[in-house]
Amino acid sequence: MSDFEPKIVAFFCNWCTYTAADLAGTSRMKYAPNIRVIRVMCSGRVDPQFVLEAFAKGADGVLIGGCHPGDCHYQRGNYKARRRILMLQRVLEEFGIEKERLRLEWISASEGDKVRKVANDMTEQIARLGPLRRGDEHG
Amino acid sequence: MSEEIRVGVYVCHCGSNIAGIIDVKSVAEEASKYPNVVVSREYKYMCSDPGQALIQEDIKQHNLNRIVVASCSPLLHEHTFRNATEKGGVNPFLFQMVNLREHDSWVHEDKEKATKKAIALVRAAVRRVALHSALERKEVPINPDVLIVGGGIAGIHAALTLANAGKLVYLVEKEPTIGGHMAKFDKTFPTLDCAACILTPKMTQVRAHPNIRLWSYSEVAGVDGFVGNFRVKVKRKPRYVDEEACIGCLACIEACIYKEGKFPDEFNMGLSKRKPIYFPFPQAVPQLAVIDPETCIEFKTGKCKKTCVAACDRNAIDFTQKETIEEISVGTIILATGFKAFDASRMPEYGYGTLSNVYTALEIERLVNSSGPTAGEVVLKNGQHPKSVGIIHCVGSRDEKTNKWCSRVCCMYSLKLAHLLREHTGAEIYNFYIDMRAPGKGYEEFYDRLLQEDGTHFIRGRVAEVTDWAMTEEEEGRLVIRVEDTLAGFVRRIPCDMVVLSVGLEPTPDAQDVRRMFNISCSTEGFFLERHPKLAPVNTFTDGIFLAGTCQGPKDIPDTVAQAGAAAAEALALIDRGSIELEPNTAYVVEDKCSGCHTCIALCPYNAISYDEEKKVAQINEALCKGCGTCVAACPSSAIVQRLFEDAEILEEIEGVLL
Amino acid sequence: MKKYLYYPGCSLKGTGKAYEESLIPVFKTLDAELHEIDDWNCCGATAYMSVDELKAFALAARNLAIAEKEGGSDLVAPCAACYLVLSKAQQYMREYPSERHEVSEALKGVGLTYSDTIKVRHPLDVLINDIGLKEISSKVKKSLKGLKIAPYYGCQIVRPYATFDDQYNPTTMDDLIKACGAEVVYYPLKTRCCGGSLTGTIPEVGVRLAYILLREARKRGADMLVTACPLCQFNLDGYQDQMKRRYEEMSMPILYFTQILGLAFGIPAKELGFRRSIISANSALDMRGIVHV
Amino acid sequence: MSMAEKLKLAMYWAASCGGCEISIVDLNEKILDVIKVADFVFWPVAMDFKYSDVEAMPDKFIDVCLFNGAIRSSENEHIAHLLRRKSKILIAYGACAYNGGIPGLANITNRQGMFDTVYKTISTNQNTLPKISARVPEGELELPQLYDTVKSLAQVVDVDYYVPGCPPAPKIVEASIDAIASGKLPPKGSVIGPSKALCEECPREKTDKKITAMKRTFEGMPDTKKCLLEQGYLCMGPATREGCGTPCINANMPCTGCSGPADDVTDQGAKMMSALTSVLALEGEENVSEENVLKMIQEFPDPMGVFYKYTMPTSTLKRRVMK
Repeated sequence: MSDFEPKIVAFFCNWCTYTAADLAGTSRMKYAPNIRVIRVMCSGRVDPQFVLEAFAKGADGVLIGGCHPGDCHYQRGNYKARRRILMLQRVLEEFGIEKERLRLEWISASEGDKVRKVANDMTEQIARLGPLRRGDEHG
Repeated sequence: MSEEIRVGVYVCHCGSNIAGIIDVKSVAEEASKYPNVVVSREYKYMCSDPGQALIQEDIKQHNLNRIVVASCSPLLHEHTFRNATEKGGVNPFLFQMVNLREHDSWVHEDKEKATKKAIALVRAAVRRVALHSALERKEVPINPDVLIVGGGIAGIHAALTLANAGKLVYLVEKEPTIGGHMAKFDKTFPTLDCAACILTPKMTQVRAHPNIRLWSYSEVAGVDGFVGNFRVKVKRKPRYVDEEACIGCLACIEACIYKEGKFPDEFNMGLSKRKPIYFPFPQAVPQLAVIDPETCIEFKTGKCKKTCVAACDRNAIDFTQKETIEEISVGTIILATGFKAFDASRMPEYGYGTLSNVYTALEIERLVNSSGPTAGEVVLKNGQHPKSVGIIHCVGSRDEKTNKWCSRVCCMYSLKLAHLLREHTGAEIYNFYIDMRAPGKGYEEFYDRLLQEDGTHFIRGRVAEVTDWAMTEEEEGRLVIRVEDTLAGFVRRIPCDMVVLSVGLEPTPDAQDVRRMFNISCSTEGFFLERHPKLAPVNTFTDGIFLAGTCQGPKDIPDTVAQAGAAAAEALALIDRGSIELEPNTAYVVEDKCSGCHTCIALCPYNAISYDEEKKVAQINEALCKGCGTCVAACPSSAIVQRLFEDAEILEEIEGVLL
Repeated sequence: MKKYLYYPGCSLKGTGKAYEESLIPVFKTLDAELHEIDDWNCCGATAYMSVDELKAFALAARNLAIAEKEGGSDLVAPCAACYLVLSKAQQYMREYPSERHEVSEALKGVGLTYSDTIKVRHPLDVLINDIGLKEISSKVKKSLKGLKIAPYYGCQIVRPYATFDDQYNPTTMDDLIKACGAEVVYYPLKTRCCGGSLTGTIPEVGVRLAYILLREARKRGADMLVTACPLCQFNLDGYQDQMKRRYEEMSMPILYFTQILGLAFGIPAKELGFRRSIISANSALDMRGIVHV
Repeated sequence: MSMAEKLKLAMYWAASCGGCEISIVDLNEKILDVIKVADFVFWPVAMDFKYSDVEAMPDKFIDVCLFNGAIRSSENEHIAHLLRRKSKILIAYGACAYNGGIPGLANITNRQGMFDTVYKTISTNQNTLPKISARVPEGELELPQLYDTVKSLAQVVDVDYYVPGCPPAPKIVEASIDAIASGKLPPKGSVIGPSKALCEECPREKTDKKITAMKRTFEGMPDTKKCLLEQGYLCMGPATREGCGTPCINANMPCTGCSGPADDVTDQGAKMMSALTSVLALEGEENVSEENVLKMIQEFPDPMGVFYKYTMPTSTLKRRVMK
């Protein structure tokens, strides 16, 4: 593996996944330092523009973490997130960006270990895909 | 924004928790180079008084108008630092927190990379905070009434504490009587005082208390609203006996056409029989008879003589009773829904349900109890007294295949039962344990005492099986416990007449439904999740909902009562404050951008969005808005803004972290 | 008609011939066809497994690959040892990429590939879960009423994989016996060791273990033991003379569950390999007045 | 007024279809008012000019240049720079100049990709490929180079104003002309015309959006009173700038988004995607399985062509990443 360090922007919902990430911390679980978490109140707050902006501004991957279906603190926000992300993945592929670079994970407040697993797994996966080439061909 | 932005950045060492991994000095140095940053410091403990004072002095000296603190999780200390910022004379929302501990130093080992990440996170916060605008704190009043779910010792104790403090308490219990598991116990460890003697007085207090509305045989059917203003639906199951009229004289039960009890008695773990109309147990609260429609002839055939009706001179019996739904409003909720004992038949190797004379600990509690099915006489199925009894610890605990956790009470109650069984029968008692765990006041001493009692033996080893397969004369017709004695270092076969399975504690089967209904979380094993294992053990992630007793995890009676008290105190603290502050992270519509496309309206789970026919734009009722931001993300013309989470702020954060 | 791929393994062609002889007609009666896969080889059990696991898995995988090539998804492996090894090979290939890699390399060598589409099934599993007790009972022509049978499962079909039955108290065979009208003797030793290969290597241990099983069965009034494993059958049946020399005479017939089913379906005993037993079941059957010629 | 005081107008088409030219003719009698106040000093489509005429003009000679069409070739870019230099006010006129427009969809591939499709995958052509230089009797002939990436005008030169639409609607053109004539121009960089989304001026009745299934325009006949999106026809209106006067809607066809995003929206496609998927199968969403959601999204026809029909070059990601 080259010394490529993937940059992954993560949007974690305040109630489940952000809390789970805190739990991973208090439990001193170790995972790849490539994930940078941005806290939102609900995965339903994640605007597709954020994801595209992240890719355009240098992210190699984007991770969205929300409560499991049925567990959303705001009842149904995560269902919107699910539909948006699935559509976005299709569009990304047409933009020539592998859909693996955008990932949606349901991680409940008690699943600190899942945060660790997902962070490591995604970092490894993105590392395999290599750096995201921006769409700025010239000439 | 015309004013000049002046940011102060504070990087916390948190002792070595952060500084041990992250080079805080260089983080602070880097931050000092960013636009708008006027001061950038690192300090040992930002949450300490001097730490907070530091912020306030800087605000005065450098007239800062934005604050960034890079320390631990905002879920832990955001409040602290917002207050510090406000004390310094800056609006508390012109503040941004960076989570360097939980999300960086505690989870990464590579110092260089961890530091780089820290710098990126701080950069993001600095960029973001520049766009923050001053916000009003949002307060909502707290309804002083309290709902307590579950009438075991936890619910009872919490209810009495609150009621004595003059609060109105609704105590909802699913069974016909309160008392829970504790009411079934004979004695309690380590003091061996009788459970009924200490519990029943509290039960009667509940019944008599003017501030307690006791709804037994009832279940919560629905919850909405939020801290301070919950609206709760309670389903009241019909007991077919008029609560007002019945005085608990038992005449109806006497008169039932079943002369003898015929159906397994729940309270005695099925070891005795009851009639279709019955009294859960003599000290039951409320003192009301209840009819079980599953077994009552009138319900099954409609052709019963109804001798019970005739016997009741207060006409309390009413076969026409229907389930009713009561609606109440409360400000706070305490969940005390208790535990379920592990189902021993899940471990067939121990023969529960297939071999006679294999009992669970709860059954033994009833057997040794003088008001139990045998009036306290411990007899085998063949009527004889056991000469030897084996007590198997950790059944359904500390086991990969069933439950991984230690149930915390089994060691001690096994000792208690060992003592009681020895006392009642004089039998040889064998304890089979993995480790003896006696961490509690007087517990180790109690263990010591049992070690001294002759006829009580301790064998360290996990039992492989209980079988009636005899290899020797001595074993014939008895139960054989096969175990590797890990102290003696060989496999032993120990014949016993009676085997007691010390079953562990599990979440109740409906824990997941309850969790969803109250919008709280469960830990992986299924017990309700507390907000913080050390600092907020009775709080949940949902404000205004608290936990008491074993629904949060296995615990003994002293701990349960202590926690119930704590939950009551937390509720009181909220109630007496009179109001609670909410995050001002609500959304609003920018009217001159809204085209009235109606996309957002159906998205709101709280119906906070409506369409203004006059102005032809959407409107958000901020009293109803909970600040999820779903509509903001959905608005196709970016006409909805969420305070504290504005698009521009998040976009800055994105650029910031991408260092 | 249900079709199943069939992997007999060495036992069912040798010491356990009676198993195959009864299995096939029983399945036919139940309108299920067993199609023996072509050119199968040793499952990899016994010596191989202990000497070189990887080679053992390669052997097992070859059989799986052949099954896959022949099409169909369910591979019936009646011998408990085969059932265990094939399942184990599958699990290892799933869990350890390195194993999977080496095994597929080996397979390539003989022009085969395995893409993990085969379900390894034990006849008990198929009978109970695919065909069902209702169907089976409906095929019973001669009830075995009065016959007292101790069901003996042995270790390999429930340990470590308890995929279709309980690990400590398996009951699939019990149900089949009941379906035949016979009486199931409560037999707590149903999964205890039969002596395995120890009967050959350390007889004083192996034979003792086997003896304990039979003694307990007799004590509980069993007329016979019924098993699902050729090795168990062989040990318990074949070493009774040694038991006699070392301990006492048992003369306890040891049959395959398929033989019992066949009998109940009205298939003549001689077509079910009864004659192959060392301890004949005739007297036991006569005693209970069951026609078996 | 005298000739000398008349405004000097220029109009140029780069990568475009000519529709923008037509939009001027579309002014009907209003064109006369234009002629009162302005002379066209450069308008290749309408009158005979040579680039050399433009090069001959002194800098800032042109008062207002209406530049339509995207930048997809060296010629387009060269003229863009030239006209920028010669014009006081440069206006990106129409969807292509503003956001890349339909030609912008070429960013889903690159030059080679396009050549392969156009010249290689057809039977009538034996691999003749366009050359940028050719030998002719007069000597070496240089031809413009086609670019890999289509750009909007503002991505190559500094632009003063934008006029949206494919083509711009007469009332917007009028508004622009009036503004120019009267010198009452909005702040530099603004889009001329109103700033909300199309639903603002859409006459159809709207209720809460809960779309059960998407329809293609050829499926069934839409109710002419009700919101097309609510009927399942993909209408880009909610994410598209108003001002066109809803000609498509009036023809019972859904909006395809030619006017680009409303103010404050950076990515029209992303926003429409978000809005649409939010309300799509909203009813009983909690009971829909993961697989069914996936299926529903997979079946959605041509997301790129729908969401980014006119704005791919100015979208956040601008073009496809070629492997």
